[in-house]
Amino acid sequence: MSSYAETLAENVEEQSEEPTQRETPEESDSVDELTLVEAICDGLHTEMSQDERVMMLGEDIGRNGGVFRATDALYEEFGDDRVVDTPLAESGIIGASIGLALSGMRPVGEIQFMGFLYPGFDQLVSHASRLRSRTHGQLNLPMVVRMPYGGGIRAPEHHSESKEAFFVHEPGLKVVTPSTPYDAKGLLTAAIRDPDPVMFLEPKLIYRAFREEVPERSYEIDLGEAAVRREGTDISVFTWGAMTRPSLIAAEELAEEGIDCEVVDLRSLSPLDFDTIIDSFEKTGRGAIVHEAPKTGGLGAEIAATIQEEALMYQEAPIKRIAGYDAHIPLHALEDYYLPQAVRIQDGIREAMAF
Amino acid sequence: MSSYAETLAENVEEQSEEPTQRETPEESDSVDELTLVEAICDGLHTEMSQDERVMMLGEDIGRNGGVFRATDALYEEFGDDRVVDTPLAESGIIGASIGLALSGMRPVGEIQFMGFLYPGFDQLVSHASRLRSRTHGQLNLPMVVRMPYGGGIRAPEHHSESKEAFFVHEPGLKVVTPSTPYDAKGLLTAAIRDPDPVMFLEPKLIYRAFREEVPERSYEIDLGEAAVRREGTDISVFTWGAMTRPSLIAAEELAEEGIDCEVVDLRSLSPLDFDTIIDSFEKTGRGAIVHEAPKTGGLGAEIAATIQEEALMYQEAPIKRIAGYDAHIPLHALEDYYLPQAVRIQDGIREAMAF
Amino acid sequence: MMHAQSGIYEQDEHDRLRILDADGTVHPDATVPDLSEEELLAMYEALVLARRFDQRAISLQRQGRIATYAPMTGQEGSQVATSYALDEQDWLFPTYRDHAAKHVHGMELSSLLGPLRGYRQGYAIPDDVNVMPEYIPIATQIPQAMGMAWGYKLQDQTDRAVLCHFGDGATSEGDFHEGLNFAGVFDVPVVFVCNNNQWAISTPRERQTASDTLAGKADAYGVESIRVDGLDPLAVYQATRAAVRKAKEPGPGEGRPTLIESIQYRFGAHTTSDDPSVYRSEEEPAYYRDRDPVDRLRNFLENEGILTDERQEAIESRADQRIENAIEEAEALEADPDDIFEHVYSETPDRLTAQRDDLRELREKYGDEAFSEVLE
Amino acid sequence: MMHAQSGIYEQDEHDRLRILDADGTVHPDATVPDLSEEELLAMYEALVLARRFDQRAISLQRQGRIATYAPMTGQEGSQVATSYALDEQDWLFPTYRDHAAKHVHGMELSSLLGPLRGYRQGYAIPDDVNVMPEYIPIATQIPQAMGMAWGYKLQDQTDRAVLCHFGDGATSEGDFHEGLNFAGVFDVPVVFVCNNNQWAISTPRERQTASDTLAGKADAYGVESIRVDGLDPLAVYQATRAAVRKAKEPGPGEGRPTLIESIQYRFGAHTTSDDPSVYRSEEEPAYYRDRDPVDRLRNFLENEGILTDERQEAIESRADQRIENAIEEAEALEADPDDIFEHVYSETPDRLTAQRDDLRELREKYGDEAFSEVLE
Ligand SMILES: Cc1ncc(C[n+]2csc(CCOP(=O)(O)OP(=O)(O)O)c2C)c(N)n1
Ligand SMILES: Cc1ncc(C[n+]2csc(CCOP(=O)(O)OP(=O)(O)O)c2C)c(N)n1
Ligand SMILES: [Mg+2]
Ligand SMILES: [Mg+2]
Repeated sequence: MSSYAETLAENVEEQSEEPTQRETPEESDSVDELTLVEAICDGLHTEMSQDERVMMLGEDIGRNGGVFRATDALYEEFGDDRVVDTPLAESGIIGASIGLALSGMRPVGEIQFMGFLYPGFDQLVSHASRLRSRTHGQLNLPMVVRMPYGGGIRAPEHHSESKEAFFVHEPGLKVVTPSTPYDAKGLLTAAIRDPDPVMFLEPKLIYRAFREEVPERSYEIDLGEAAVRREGTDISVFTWGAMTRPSLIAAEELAEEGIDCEVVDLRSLSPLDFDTIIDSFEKTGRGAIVHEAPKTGGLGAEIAATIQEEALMYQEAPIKRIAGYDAHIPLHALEDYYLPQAVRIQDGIREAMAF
Repeated sequence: MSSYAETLAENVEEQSEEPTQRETPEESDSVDELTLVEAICDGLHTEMSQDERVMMLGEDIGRNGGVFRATDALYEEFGDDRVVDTPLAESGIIGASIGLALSGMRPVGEIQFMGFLYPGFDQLVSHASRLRSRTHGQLNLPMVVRMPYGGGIRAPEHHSESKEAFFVHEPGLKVVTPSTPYDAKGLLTAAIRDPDPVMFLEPKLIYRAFREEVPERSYEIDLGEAAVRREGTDISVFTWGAMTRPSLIAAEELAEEGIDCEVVDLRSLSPLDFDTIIDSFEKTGRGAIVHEAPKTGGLGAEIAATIQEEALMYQEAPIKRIAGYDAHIPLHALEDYYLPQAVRIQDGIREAMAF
Repeated sequence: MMHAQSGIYEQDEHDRLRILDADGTVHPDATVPDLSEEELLAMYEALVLARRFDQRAISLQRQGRIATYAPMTGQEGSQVATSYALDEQDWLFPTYRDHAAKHVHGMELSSLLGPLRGYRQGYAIPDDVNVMPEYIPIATQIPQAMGMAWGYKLQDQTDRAVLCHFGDGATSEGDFHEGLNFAGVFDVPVVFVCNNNQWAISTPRERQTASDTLAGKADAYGVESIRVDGLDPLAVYQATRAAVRKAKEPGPGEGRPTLIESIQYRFGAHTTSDDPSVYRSEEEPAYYRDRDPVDRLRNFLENEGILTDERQEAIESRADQRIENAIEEAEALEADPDDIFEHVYSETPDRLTAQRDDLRELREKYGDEAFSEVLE
Repeated sequence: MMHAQSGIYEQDEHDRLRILDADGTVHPDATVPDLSEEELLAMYEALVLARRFDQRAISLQRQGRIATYAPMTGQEGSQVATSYALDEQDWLFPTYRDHAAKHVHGMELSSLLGPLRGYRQGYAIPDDVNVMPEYIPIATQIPQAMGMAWGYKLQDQTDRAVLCHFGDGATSEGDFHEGLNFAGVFDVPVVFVCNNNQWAISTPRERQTASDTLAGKADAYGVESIRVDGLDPLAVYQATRAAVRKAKEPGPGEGRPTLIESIQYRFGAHTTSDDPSVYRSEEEPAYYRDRDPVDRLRNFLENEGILTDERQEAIESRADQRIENAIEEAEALEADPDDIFEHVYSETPDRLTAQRDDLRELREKYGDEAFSEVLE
């Protein structure tokens, strides 16, 4: 019996829903200043150290440490049974993850870029999302599918996708995206421990944009909860991922004009935290949604539709969607015109205020 | 040179955008009483007779005539070069369709059920939707992907999908769905002649639900145009496909209560006919949307979001979404509870009226 | 291009493992697998049950008591034999046609009927049974079965193998390719069983792929393979048993995964909604009917003196009784519309709970009758 | 599991077609393909151009003048040779690495640089050129190339073949499987060229699949295949030319489609963002560097007395001049933000036009500078 298998045997309760007992090291409050991608790597490391069932699979995540170094040094520490370079096949990666989860492992699959997920889309929407429901709750699939998403890094075609709406429309999948290093580790930890399949979308534009204090110990941020990043009284700005920063910048600049924005980072895109959304909107009576994906059929539509459904009486102006245009994100020479820039965000908010 | 190739050689202008000159038979007004699926078959027949470039490929569409007989007798008439049974592979079918279109053919691919499209999703969203844009307008893809969709026929799992929102969120794809036999033939004809890739969604619940007069000659219904199926002054009901009939039934019953519904059949889901939507809403000031797909992230969200964006000043009540629930459509014992029934539609409309 | 008459070229018997000849006598070069009389009889009883279940299910469908059903007549021999070759702890990944395989590996007959009556309860897996719900999207089970086998290997649960069924048509899907390729690379304890029944609905085997055999496709993945006469339950048992053993304890130079091409024939329609007379000739099945797996095993057991008329009768009446009980159970199933909202997530999100409450309210207001209107 | 040292087992040269030995002398058993002096020189010039273009592109990327670039050093010999083997009317489906293949089949050098500078104009195909834009999602071009070839066959344009490039990694994707299977079933005039450069980013060939060779995978589809020394331009030319001829005019018993495994080595990084020292040894490339395709062809031409020092100089300076011109052209490219909204559909929908107008208004109001802020 390999030593990996031995430790596993101690830890694994077949199909147990309970997270295994974690080694609780001296509760330490030591922190590191990490970038978002480092925090993801740290989160993977912490969770793999504490739960032997956690393993990773994907393209170039092993020796290479991932094309963005999100799995840096994990191969060296955990070996190639737990940090597995797979053949180049996304349906294989997601299908294998389902099977691994069924066997009692906790697979974390990496898709190299969101634009390369589609060969595995069928495994996600026909099975990952449904095995719990199909079996009347008898099977669960504790698996995570991580992938960088979004534009702005001057990448080739297919490397700037932002199609979170596809996953949100599929019942049974959870979808989260962090906007800060702290959240990245906490949400990832929660995603790995969650009994349901979680799509973990990584805003690669801000992988290394800034550092933040991240505790060394493990901690969870509950899935399904939005974060109010800036309180304000005039208008609610709903956003997520890499668009949180330009939204906050826009808010600060607008503050100087006397417009007081509340900025809500949704974090969890499915399920959506409608309570926080509605509470904020009822306070401000105005709203704007900022996302990278094409406007039509994007998640902004769901948020606007829900607000008018539940809080029409509070609505003082049309909710403005500041989003990618209904065209494919262009090659990089024009991408700054496509993505919601602070200037567009400000303009959109002013418009919603002026109504 | 085969006789097929000969006629082709006469007809085919490589990459020509113009539809080939059609044989215009004596303009006859003879009509048949056809079901929706018969009208589709008739539309395929008419178009294949008139344009030698049109061919079909899919699973079991040849000798078998399609599992719903949508391609009945076409194999016998046009032979197995033009009505092609493919291996069981949806990415192959859609990928081949792209290549066939590039070579100058006009392929009509059939996916046996929408739930089996996903293996081919990548070819659709990574290429079919983009080749025109990628090549700066230099290539076009006159191809159609047909598929039955929707619930209510007591089918096994995966046979009742309604995920039109996935396609609508992808720029570059056109998406249409008929609700009557007459429209089925006209929209299909237009789709086949269209220079862009068109997803042709067939509401299988009403494949044989009723008959309607359908001209023998060929005719087009312009893509991108909604149809007002019932004029009314109190509330606008937006729907499409198989939900059009229960919406109309609900409208008639509500008329007896003094609620005068306008029922708009969108027909074209991408691009959406926002002019008709907004005009209708500005007239009534109230709205309801009826669709089978799960509510969250469904197309209803886009419609409601757009209305509040463009016509908030007219809005007298929350726009009600009467939709599938945010769960997978259940196996058939419960599907009538899942799909929007006339009773739910009526109740939803009453609610929107009572606000 | 006219299709070659399907199945003709599959009729060369020399390229496949078989033990029983068409009439049930033991083939001169073959050795009967080491099974006790009881085991052989139990296998036969499972075959009889399967055949009768199939006939009954078809007639239930005709009566509108179950929905579309995928018959297995002609293929039960292989199904029963593959499941017999499994150990209890092994997992089975079935398709919509593998009713007998599921039952032999532990699923109740009534569970098989549940989904056909529209209730997902039949897909719930009893705790001590290792059978996945049937897979409907073709070939999608293949990477999953591979993944589960991989997981057991990683956990050093080397006494476990995973057996994965699929059809000849499934070999054309990308998931077949990706699943088998991973299996070869990671050397996982999985047994792939391709039930080559010569047809994928109306598409004959020759039209599915230009390769000589389906088994041969395994070479592309460094996976070992074998062709077996799928109408010979003993041959299928032997091949599967060997593959399961090898998955768990590969000998030197052996790989764990195996692809078994079990050469069969779909005697009947693809499903109860299908009419094969539209696309294939009536004569075609004759060759295969002459090799009916049930008859073949019965003849063998009679020749061996194991099966008496008395036993045969008992077997048949037990089968019928069990089928009747199963139907009764399945017809007693009920489902609460609340069930739609359950088990979508580990914890039901608020919006979904609200939707459940909405439906409850509507039912109270209008009564359940209002929901049973025909939609169209 | 430690990876076997990659590429080692690919170093047995007896299993592949080659014409030139490592030092450029003609292999004793081989015959030089029937190419005129001019053709040989032109091919060599294309090779020199490719090598220099590659070096220049890498340095442009370092200077921030183009974005991420996928180098081809070591692979140009095969690229140039495959395109030389095409007739003008044949179509080429390239990947992101097939710069030289695209150029030889008609794309301007400046077009190659356009997308790297962020302008899709470089993907627009001149009317008389039959080169698709590069494919980035791995293996997705395979069913499409097959479909185009099928379309030409249906139209009896039997003087046309389609050549489709992809890498060793691509053979693991479902689209490889589905595309090759269709090609076998419909017997279409397509030539699949698998550029086996031993690595898919950091994943070595051995980890990609457990099959012995990549060429051998063709058997699973009834497709013929050949392995060729991909660092030997003459061998690649010969194999490809034969495959193109067969695609158009198959002899008795021959199929139209062919899979060519062109055995190469990726001398450099996967792309300019990649650092191969993290995952592979420095020594590994030595074996292949000793077989550099440019040197090999030069030695051959010198031995044959075709290439003089003078010619060599002329070739080099012409190459450099053309590259400089191309860079100048590419750097002069501009794009109007309106372009984002063009060519999404044959007719731009109203909503998209409105979005274009919105952007125009914003630019007027705030100036283009406001859009060049760094987003993060
Ligand atoms: C991905 C997918 N595409 C299409 C279908 C529709 N379909 C159901 S069964 C079938 C034929 C399957 O043939 P085969 O794999 O040989 O299995 P068999 O039915 O013969 O047992 C098809 C095309 C499906 N279920 N899934
Ligand atoms: C579907 C898909 N998955 C992942 C990627 C990311 N990716 C880009 S190149 C590459 C490796 C390709 O290897 P190979 O096919 O051998 O071609 P090479 O780059 O060696 O020429 C990967 C994984 C992609 N482009 N497409
Ligand atoms: Mg079959
Ligand atoms: Mg490679």
